[in-house]
Amino acid sequence: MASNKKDKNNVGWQPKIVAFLCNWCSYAGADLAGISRFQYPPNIRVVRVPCSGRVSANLILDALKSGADGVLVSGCHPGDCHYISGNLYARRRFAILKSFLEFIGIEPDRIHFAWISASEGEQFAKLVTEVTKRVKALGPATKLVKRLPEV
Amino acid sequence: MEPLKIDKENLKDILQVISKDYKTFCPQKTDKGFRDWRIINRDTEFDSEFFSYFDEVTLPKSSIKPFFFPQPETLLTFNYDPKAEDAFLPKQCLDKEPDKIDTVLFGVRPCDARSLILNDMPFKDDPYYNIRRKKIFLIGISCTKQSSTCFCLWTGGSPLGTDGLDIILHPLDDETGYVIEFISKRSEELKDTIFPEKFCSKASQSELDEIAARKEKSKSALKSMPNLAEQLKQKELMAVYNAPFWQDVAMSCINCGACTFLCPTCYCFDIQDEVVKKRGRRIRYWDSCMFPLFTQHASGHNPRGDKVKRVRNRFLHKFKYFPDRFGPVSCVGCGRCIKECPVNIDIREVIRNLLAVK
Amino acid sequence: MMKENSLKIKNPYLPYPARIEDVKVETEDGKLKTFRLIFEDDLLREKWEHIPGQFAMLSLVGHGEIPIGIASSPTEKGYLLFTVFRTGKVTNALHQLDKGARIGIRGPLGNGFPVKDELKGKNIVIIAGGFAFTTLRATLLYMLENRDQYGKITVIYGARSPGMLLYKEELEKWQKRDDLNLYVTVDREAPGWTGLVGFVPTITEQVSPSPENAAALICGPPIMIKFTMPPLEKAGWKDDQVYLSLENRMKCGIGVCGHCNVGPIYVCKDGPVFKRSELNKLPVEY
Amino acid sequence: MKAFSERIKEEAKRLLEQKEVEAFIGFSKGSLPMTTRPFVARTPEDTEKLVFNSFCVMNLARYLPEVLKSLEPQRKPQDPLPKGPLPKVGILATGCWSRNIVVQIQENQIDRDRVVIVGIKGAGMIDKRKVFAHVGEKEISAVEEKEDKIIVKGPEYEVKIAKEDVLRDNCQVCVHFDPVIYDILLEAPGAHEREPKIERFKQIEEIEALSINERWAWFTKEIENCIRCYACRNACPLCYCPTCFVDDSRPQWVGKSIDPTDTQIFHILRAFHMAGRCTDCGACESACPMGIKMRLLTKKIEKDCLNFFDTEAGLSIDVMPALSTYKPDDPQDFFITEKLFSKDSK
Repeated sequence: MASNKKDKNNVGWQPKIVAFLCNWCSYAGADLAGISRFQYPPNIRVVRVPCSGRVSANLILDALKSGADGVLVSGCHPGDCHYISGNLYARRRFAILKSFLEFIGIEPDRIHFAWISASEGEQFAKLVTEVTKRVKALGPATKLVKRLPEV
Repeated sequence: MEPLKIDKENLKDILQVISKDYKTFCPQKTDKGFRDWRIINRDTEFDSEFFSYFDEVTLPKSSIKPFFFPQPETLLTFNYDPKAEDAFLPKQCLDKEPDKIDTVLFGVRPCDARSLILNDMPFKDDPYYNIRRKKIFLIGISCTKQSSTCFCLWTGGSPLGTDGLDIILHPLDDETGYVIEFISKRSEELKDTIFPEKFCSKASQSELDEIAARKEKSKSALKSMPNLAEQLKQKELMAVYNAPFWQDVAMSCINCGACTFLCPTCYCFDIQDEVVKKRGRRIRYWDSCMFPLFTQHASGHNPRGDKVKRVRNRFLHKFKYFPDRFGPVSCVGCGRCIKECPVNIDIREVIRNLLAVK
Repeated sequence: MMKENSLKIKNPYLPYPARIEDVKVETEDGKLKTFRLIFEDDLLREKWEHIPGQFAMLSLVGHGEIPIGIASSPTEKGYLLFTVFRTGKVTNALHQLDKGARIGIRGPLGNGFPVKDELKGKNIVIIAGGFAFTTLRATLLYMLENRDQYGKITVIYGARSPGMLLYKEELEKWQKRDDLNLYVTVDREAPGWTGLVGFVPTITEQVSPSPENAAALICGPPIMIKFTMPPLEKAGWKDDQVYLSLENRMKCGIGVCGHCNVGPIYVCKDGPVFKRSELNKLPVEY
Repeated sequence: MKAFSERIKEEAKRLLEQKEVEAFIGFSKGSLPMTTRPFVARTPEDTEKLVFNSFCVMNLARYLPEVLKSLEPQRKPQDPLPKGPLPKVGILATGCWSRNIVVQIQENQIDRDRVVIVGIKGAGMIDKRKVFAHVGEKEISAVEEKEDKIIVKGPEYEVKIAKEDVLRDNCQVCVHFDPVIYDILLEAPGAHEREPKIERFKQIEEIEALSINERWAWFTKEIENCIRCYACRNACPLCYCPTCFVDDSRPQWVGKSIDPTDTQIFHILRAFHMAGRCTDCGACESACPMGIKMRLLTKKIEKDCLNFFDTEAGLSIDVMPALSTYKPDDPQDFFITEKLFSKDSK
């Protein structure tokens, strides 16, 4: 894992990244990455979903609210969706959501979307490495994170 | 206790004195254009804009309700770590110095102040509310003009009313200053600290006469008003409940909570738990009988599932259920709901309709 | 009004900590469980008093609070019983708890059945359907413990099927008593069931309890109550002899929050037990 | 404007008299200056109460499903609709409202055959807050409306204000003035040859030009006064979910008090749920008692929908809302995998 200069500011801090992976492609891709022993940072927490089309804005925001430093959503490549078009609907939704969250001031590198097929174990490892690097560079999430007031 | 007089120019000094010792709030212009309760601190600009409030008729956007019934109020805290010794053990969070005044509201209108007297009734045994009542000191300002949505006299209030206030300022007709009337016992104790002699003088007889005459006038105005609470108490419950006009009132209602949340005397709440990581708290937050979920059972059954039932409940609570239970109507006539209702439901029309029910 | 030191003020929102001593699955579908709770505070365990028909707020911090009728009789000392139907957020969480878990209790709340005044000396008819039997169990048990204070006691209790009956062991015990007329019925014939078959209203009509010097305590689904009234009326019952227990959404339990009002009354504070004659004067918002 | 109200009365009266509709959704006079009240006329006599002016800021489409339902015979949710034609409802519709009706039809909330739309080529509505600001927040006792101006009277003053200067923000940037779907078309005074006053996405571009932290500061500041009364949600003709995400308890997406994060997430999700559906009618903003400009959120999404997918909400019944459809070649350059594996992909 490449060392990151930002670490100086947040000594010992490791980002937590919630990864919503579709059951049919990306989750299998992650599995393959594991079986093939491709190394990638241990910062992701995988949530297996039936389809990237299942991932609503609610889920992504809930992850951020609960303190995730980054969110990764990955599904089948266009044309490969188990449900034919779930990922294509999702693509539109993510396009709007990503642009919208940037608009209100959420760092673009907090939220990532990806296509990973079941055979792309190596790519999955690369993807997670890249996403982790980018989220790390941003430091801990502060926006949209729910905190309870001190009493 | 003898009333004092303060010159207009000295209001600023007084506010500086008070805000040194207490968290002091005053209706101020916000960047949204309206006036609302904001704290007085170093950044506060005491310009003509600031002081125009004391000569205007505009009410602050929010009532003083949030100070006494905050949104939200933390009722309890608890440790949500199952391994901890005190896991899931609720702990109450009540103020450590419940008797110490720490906040001053400056410029409370009589209608808003009177809402406290009404809210005291249901919250009689509520420690959170009662502690805030003791910690907050109210300095009011009587109204010399009325806005088109004001109707405090209807509900038994008065533009010069002192209910709920510790101190009231009465603007003088010549616009030179204000007569300070001390109302509560605790205001006498605090008199020298918050209205120090160097900024105040004894009110002259003519000034006192002016205010007395004004009070007399308002008293006779109040007398000429029908006693809403008494009249409504005499109405038969099911007759007002089944009155046909509710359908018309409810038609345009969009069931938002704007009226209830801005209302100084709407006090319905919900209780919910929040957990973040291993810390948790139980909060009480504003709820509104306008929302369908307000009455919905876990089974899905909803006693007030129809819009008309919810709209009717809000008004009947104010004008029938509350008077039947506590005496007065639960409305102070501030007119916020009329002003802010997105679909112009006018509570005064509802009152007229209610009074017309045989 | 505010003389006492506030830190000593009783806080009606603060639950008493308690532990689950036992959990019993009551029905064959597993959706009803009876929780036996013990206060952590010894003194409270001794001093606790309630009236049959009252309820308490069960508090699961992190999930919320739910109003549940107290199923144990005041004569059962040292513990409280609550029979809970799994249906919402809090009850789901509660059903997952096991022996030893900590929960909170706020109460007792509400008025309860007037077992110590109006009902004394009367013939009692208890009519219950489904899992609404809980506070009536408390009432029945209380009356059996103070048997000499009441006249004839008749109980009609129905459930969908034998497996859906609550408190089965106790029902068997009560069947054997000769100072109690117990009619247990199920909606449809079931293998192995030798008791009564038929809906509660039908059985009520057959039993046709006498209204003379009597009071009826009825708890059950709205549809059951609706159809049980005609046979009672036919038998000469008046509305002020009939006691019903309402349930509305409740939050504070002390008549403030506004959720449970039926017209000017609060179910949590003025109820949950009402005479039918009182309800007739109110809007049907329950 | 009075004459135009008369025109509307006439149409509504005719529709009710001829039994073409059983109810007509319009506006009646409000109890305060610059207010109107949504109103359902059910008899020809009722139509006397109808008015129309530049203060009709509530979106009438919001009431359409509700009023249609009220005319259906009572039935349980699971029971089928009765056979035969059901009673019809008449409704006024300006450009944006008519587009809401289109979306309602597309989303199966209403049946086109049961609605008689009286389309209005409108001249835009006035923001009463702007009027109040114009007169220095002074008391207003009466407002009279003329062709292109309003005359505002207070206790001790009278001013004329050009309508143009106090039009609602959304009306100033409006480009689709005319109803897209109607059975009868009327033209309001001042609607002839109307043009956008301000470039459509100017406000959005100004915000986009800010730095990320400035945008966050803008967003958090804009909604900090929110009291969570849900007037914005409830005023919207397209917010009809039986259970709103705000009210879900399992899981609970947002806390219910005014915690900043909860309020932020509420506004983000509310706006996002409008994606590809919002017609910028401005009802949310007009309804908000706290003066929050939540329209800027939906406007941004409107801009993106247009740029990314070349669609706008409700312009035609045949073009589905942006997020209810897709194209194989929709943009996906924002996908991290696109850049990461651009050379060695697949």
